[in-house]
Amino acid sequence: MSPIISAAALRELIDVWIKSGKQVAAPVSIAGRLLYQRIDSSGQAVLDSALRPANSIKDFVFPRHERLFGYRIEGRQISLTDPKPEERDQIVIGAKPCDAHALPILDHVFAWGSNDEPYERGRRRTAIVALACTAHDDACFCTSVGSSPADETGADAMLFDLGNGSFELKAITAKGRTLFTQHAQPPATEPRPSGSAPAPRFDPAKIRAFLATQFESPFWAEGTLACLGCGACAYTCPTCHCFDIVDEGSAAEGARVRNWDSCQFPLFTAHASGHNPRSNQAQRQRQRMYHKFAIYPEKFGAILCTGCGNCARNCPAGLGVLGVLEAIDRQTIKTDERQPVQT
Amino acid sequence: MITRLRETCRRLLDQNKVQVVIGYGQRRPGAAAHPVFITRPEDVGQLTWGGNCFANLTVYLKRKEVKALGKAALVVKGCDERALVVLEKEAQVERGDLYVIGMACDGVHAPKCSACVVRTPRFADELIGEAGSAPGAASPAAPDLLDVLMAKPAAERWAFWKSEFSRCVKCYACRQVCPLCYCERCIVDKNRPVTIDTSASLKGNFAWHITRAFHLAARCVGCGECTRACPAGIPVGLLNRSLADTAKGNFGYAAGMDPAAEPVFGAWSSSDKEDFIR
Amino acid sequence: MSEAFEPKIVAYVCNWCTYLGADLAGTNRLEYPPNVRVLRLPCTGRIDFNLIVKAFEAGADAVLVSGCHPADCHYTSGNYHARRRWIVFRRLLETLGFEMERIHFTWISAAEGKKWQQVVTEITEKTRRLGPYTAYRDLCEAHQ
Amino acid sequence: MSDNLYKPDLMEVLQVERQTADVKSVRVRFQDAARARDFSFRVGQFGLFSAFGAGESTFNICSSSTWKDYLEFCFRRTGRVTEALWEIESGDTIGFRGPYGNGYPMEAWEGKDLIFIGGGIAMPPIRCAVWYALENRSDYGNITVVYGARTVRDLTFARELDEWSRHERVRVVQCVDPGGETPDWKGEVGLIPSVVERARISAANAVALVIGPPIMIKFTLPVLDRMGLREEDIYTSLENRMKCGVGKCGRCNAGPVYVCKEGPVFTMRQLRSIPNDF
Repeated sequence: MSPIISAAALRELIDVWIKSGKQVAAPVSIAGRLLYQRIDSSGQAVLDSALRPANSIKDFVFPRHERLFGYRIEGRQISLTDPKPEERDQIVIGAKPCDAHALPILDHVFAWGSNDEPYERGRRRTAIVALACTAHDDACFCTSVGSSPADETGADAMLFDLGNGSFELKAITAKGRTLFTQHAQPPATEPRPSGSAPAPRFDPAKIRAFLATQFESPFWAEGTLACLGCGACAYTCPTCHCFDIVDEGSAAEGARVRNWDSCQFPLFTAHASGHNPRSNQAQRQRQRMYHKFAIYPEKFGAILCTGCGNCARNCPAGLGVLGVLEAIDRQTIKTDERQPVQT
Repeated sequence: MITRLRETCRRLLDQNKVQVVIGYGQRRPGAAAHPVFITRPEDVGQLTWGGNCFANLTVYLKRKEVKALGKAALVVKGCDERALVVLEKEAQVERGDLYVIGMACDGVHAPKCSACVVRTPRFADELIGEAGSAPGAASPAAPDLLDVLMAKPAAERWAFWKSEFSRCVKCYACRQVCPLCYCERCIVDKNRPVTIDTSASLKGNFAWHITRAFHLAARCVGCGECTRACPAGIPVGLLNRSLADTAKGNFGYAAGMDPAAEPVFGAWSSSDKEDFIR
Repeated sequence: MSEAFEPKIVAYVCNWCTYLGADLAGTNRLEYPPNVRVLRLPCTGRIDFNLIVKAFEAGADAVLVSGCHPADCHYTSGNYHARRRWIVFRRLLETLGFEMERIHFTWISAAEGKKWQQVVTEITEKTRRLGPYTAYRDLCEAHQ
Repeated sequence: MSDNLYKPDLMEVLQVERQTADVKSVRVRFQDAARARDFSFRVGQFGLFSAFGAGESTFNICSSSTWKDYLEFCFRRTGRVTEALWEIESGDTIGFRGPYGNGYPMEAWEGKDLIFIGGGIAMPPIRCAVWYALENRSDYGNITVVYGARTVRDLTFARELDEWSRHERVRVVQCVDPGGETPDWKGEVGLIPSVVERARISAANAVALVIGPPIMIKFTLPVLDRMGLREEDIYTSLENRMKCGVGKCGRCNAGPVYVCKEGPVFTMRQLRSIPNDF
């Protein structure tokens, strides 16, 4: 049996972490909207197992804007400097299981062939304390992608809201155990409230079958018309990780930086020649669905989606990945539309 | 109203007056309405209308994927229709290529509704319904955020925006959802030269939001979609509103209200104020 | 910071009036502070607001925008158009909480070398009193 | 070496050669002698070349891997980075990351005739393989190079083309589009597919490397088919937009294939099995 920790003790502990110089992030309520943010006091943290932030925790390990190195130009000579690495320990408290789960999924690509050092450092210095969900909303679909409201994947420790002002605390990794060494309290006697799992929203097998055969389907044009081509889905998605690399600064000095990018933007794949392999939104939406549900699973054995539903929640056109998946689920695959299975 | 809407759209599609109807649909009870694109008369049952139809569908007039479908019938609220007036004025829309279905509106539970000035579309090809006598505002009158902000000292306003823009991730939802942000290639996507840092740094974010607001200055019709779309909850539309106030106060101009009015930046007057110029 | 602060002032001026006014100040040997960096554009109508933003991004402590007096524009109405835009742009800066005392607009004709001298001197002195524009600089140096 | 994947090596520019009105080739060497000594690559691989302050771009390493003291790359002036690279002179410093990608299977091609077909700016990625084959001459059979450009002035590496043709068992067929010839032009006039057909190249024991605009490749493939070349013996190199070069940034994939890591070199047979997404 895991120990319990009262909400008050947990907040004290958060403040201890902050005082000891650790960076701490948590869901914070901003103008009525819940967002993961860095906090400087435990009072800012909203540890509510029924609420889902509108962004994701990836910003803390794979920031939206990051310096790769600095450059300085003096005449014909150039010197490069590594950025001062952020080595402080970081704790994300109150992460949703669908956010925590995203990190081990992302590890695959950032370690594929070569190690992405900034990402790896972000992972190394960060501990994730996840809070199991007790409620879901209309956009949640973790159960449709093989996860659940109490999924422990990616979490260093899990909190289960006992509904009486205390949490059951389950340390999962060594990193998680270290965080809570001082708080090994009496084991929980009450049963954990079971999370309310969202009902399946689509049939994953059908999605797989559709993607395997329907690359050229007219569905992509018809089903994605509402998409306005913004990056709200990608930037709030815990697993979307595409990025851009640009130089910023003056002619004398500056930095090469990496910024989040989105496959939904037309310029993402535009060649210098003017050719663009994905010149319309249907092709870009198709890429997104294939990347998440066909390409990534084929390459790394994991769906690039944790069912958090942020894509649907944040889509100004009411679409999101979920909307497209549901539309695919409603499709009937006509045999005459079948394409040869890709090898 | 919904029946009449569907009948109208069925007729338009049946008679091939239009090839697509851009309207609202609803997937589940209680959910916000979402855009639908009806191309077959038998699908008009998907169309809906009600207080959950927030989106300003005029934004789709700029999408090449939608343009490719052919002549469109567009469902608009009175507030959305103002964007249409601006688009026409700016030669982005050929009114004859469009069939406008105006919906008399009793409000869509959005903060903007409290200041609604056009509850009944004025230029529609077909008007459906009559606006009720109930006030447009569905939400209780809250203190106006812009008034509150402008009453603060400059340093506090600066701190406010710094905090707000620190959350901007540069997803450009504010741009994409705006019917009047129709540039073929946005200035932030141009890199020769780089005018605005593409980074979601404070520097890049300020430059972006200043540019976005000013490019919409005296053009924005206040549909509020930018604020609604922002996943970080930044009230970006406040900046546009502030500039609309200035356009009104200085030049008596309200974007999208009077099709005959000369756009603020398309004209000048020798009597424009210059108390700030020495 | 104890060292005397020398403000950096960027002046965007039009080619036909203010630039010549500044030139006249020079040929008349009118002394004015060297803190101002003059950037010449064809017309105030061409002075895009992004240029003003860029100046502050690059570390300007104040910006001066100056061109032909009303009715004097080489292109007939460039300055009138500019004036309208400034009215609205100033409101944007006010809404953002910008330090408005750091942005200046003037009309200076080709004959007003003296006015150029006065304006630049006064702006320099005023900016010196205000100190560096740290609010904008902090923004540009912040790494989230 | 730095463990920072994205930090380039600094390279000294040794020589810049203007190839055409908008194409230059550049020879560079590692500033770090140890890095220069340890560096090796396969022909057909690419690198990311930086002009600091402007950014980095992907170019094939167009020198042969048998040349040890320097690297060469070639670019057309089209965007922000290439505008900046256009200004560099010998003695300047640029950045290089690489080598990336799979390269050509030069070992597997041993004992075969080599047919190189390139259009326009596609010469650099062919040039490296031609030089490699010439420097390992006994390993390969007949070498045929068919290279075309719009006009005579658009032909890159013109001097080298003449030099190659003086080698034994090497045939160079140069062509320009109709209208692109000069009065003293001795090469062919016509589009690449028809020039290839007219050239009557023996394909009995050959592999072909075809690089150029998609339209050129599309019309050349049927010719190669008629010549008897199998799809698995026809190679090309894709030029998808890349940022990271190391399979992470997510933009260069064609279906499940990441061009930067699993390409850029593919056989036509491989290409046929991946979705048309490039």
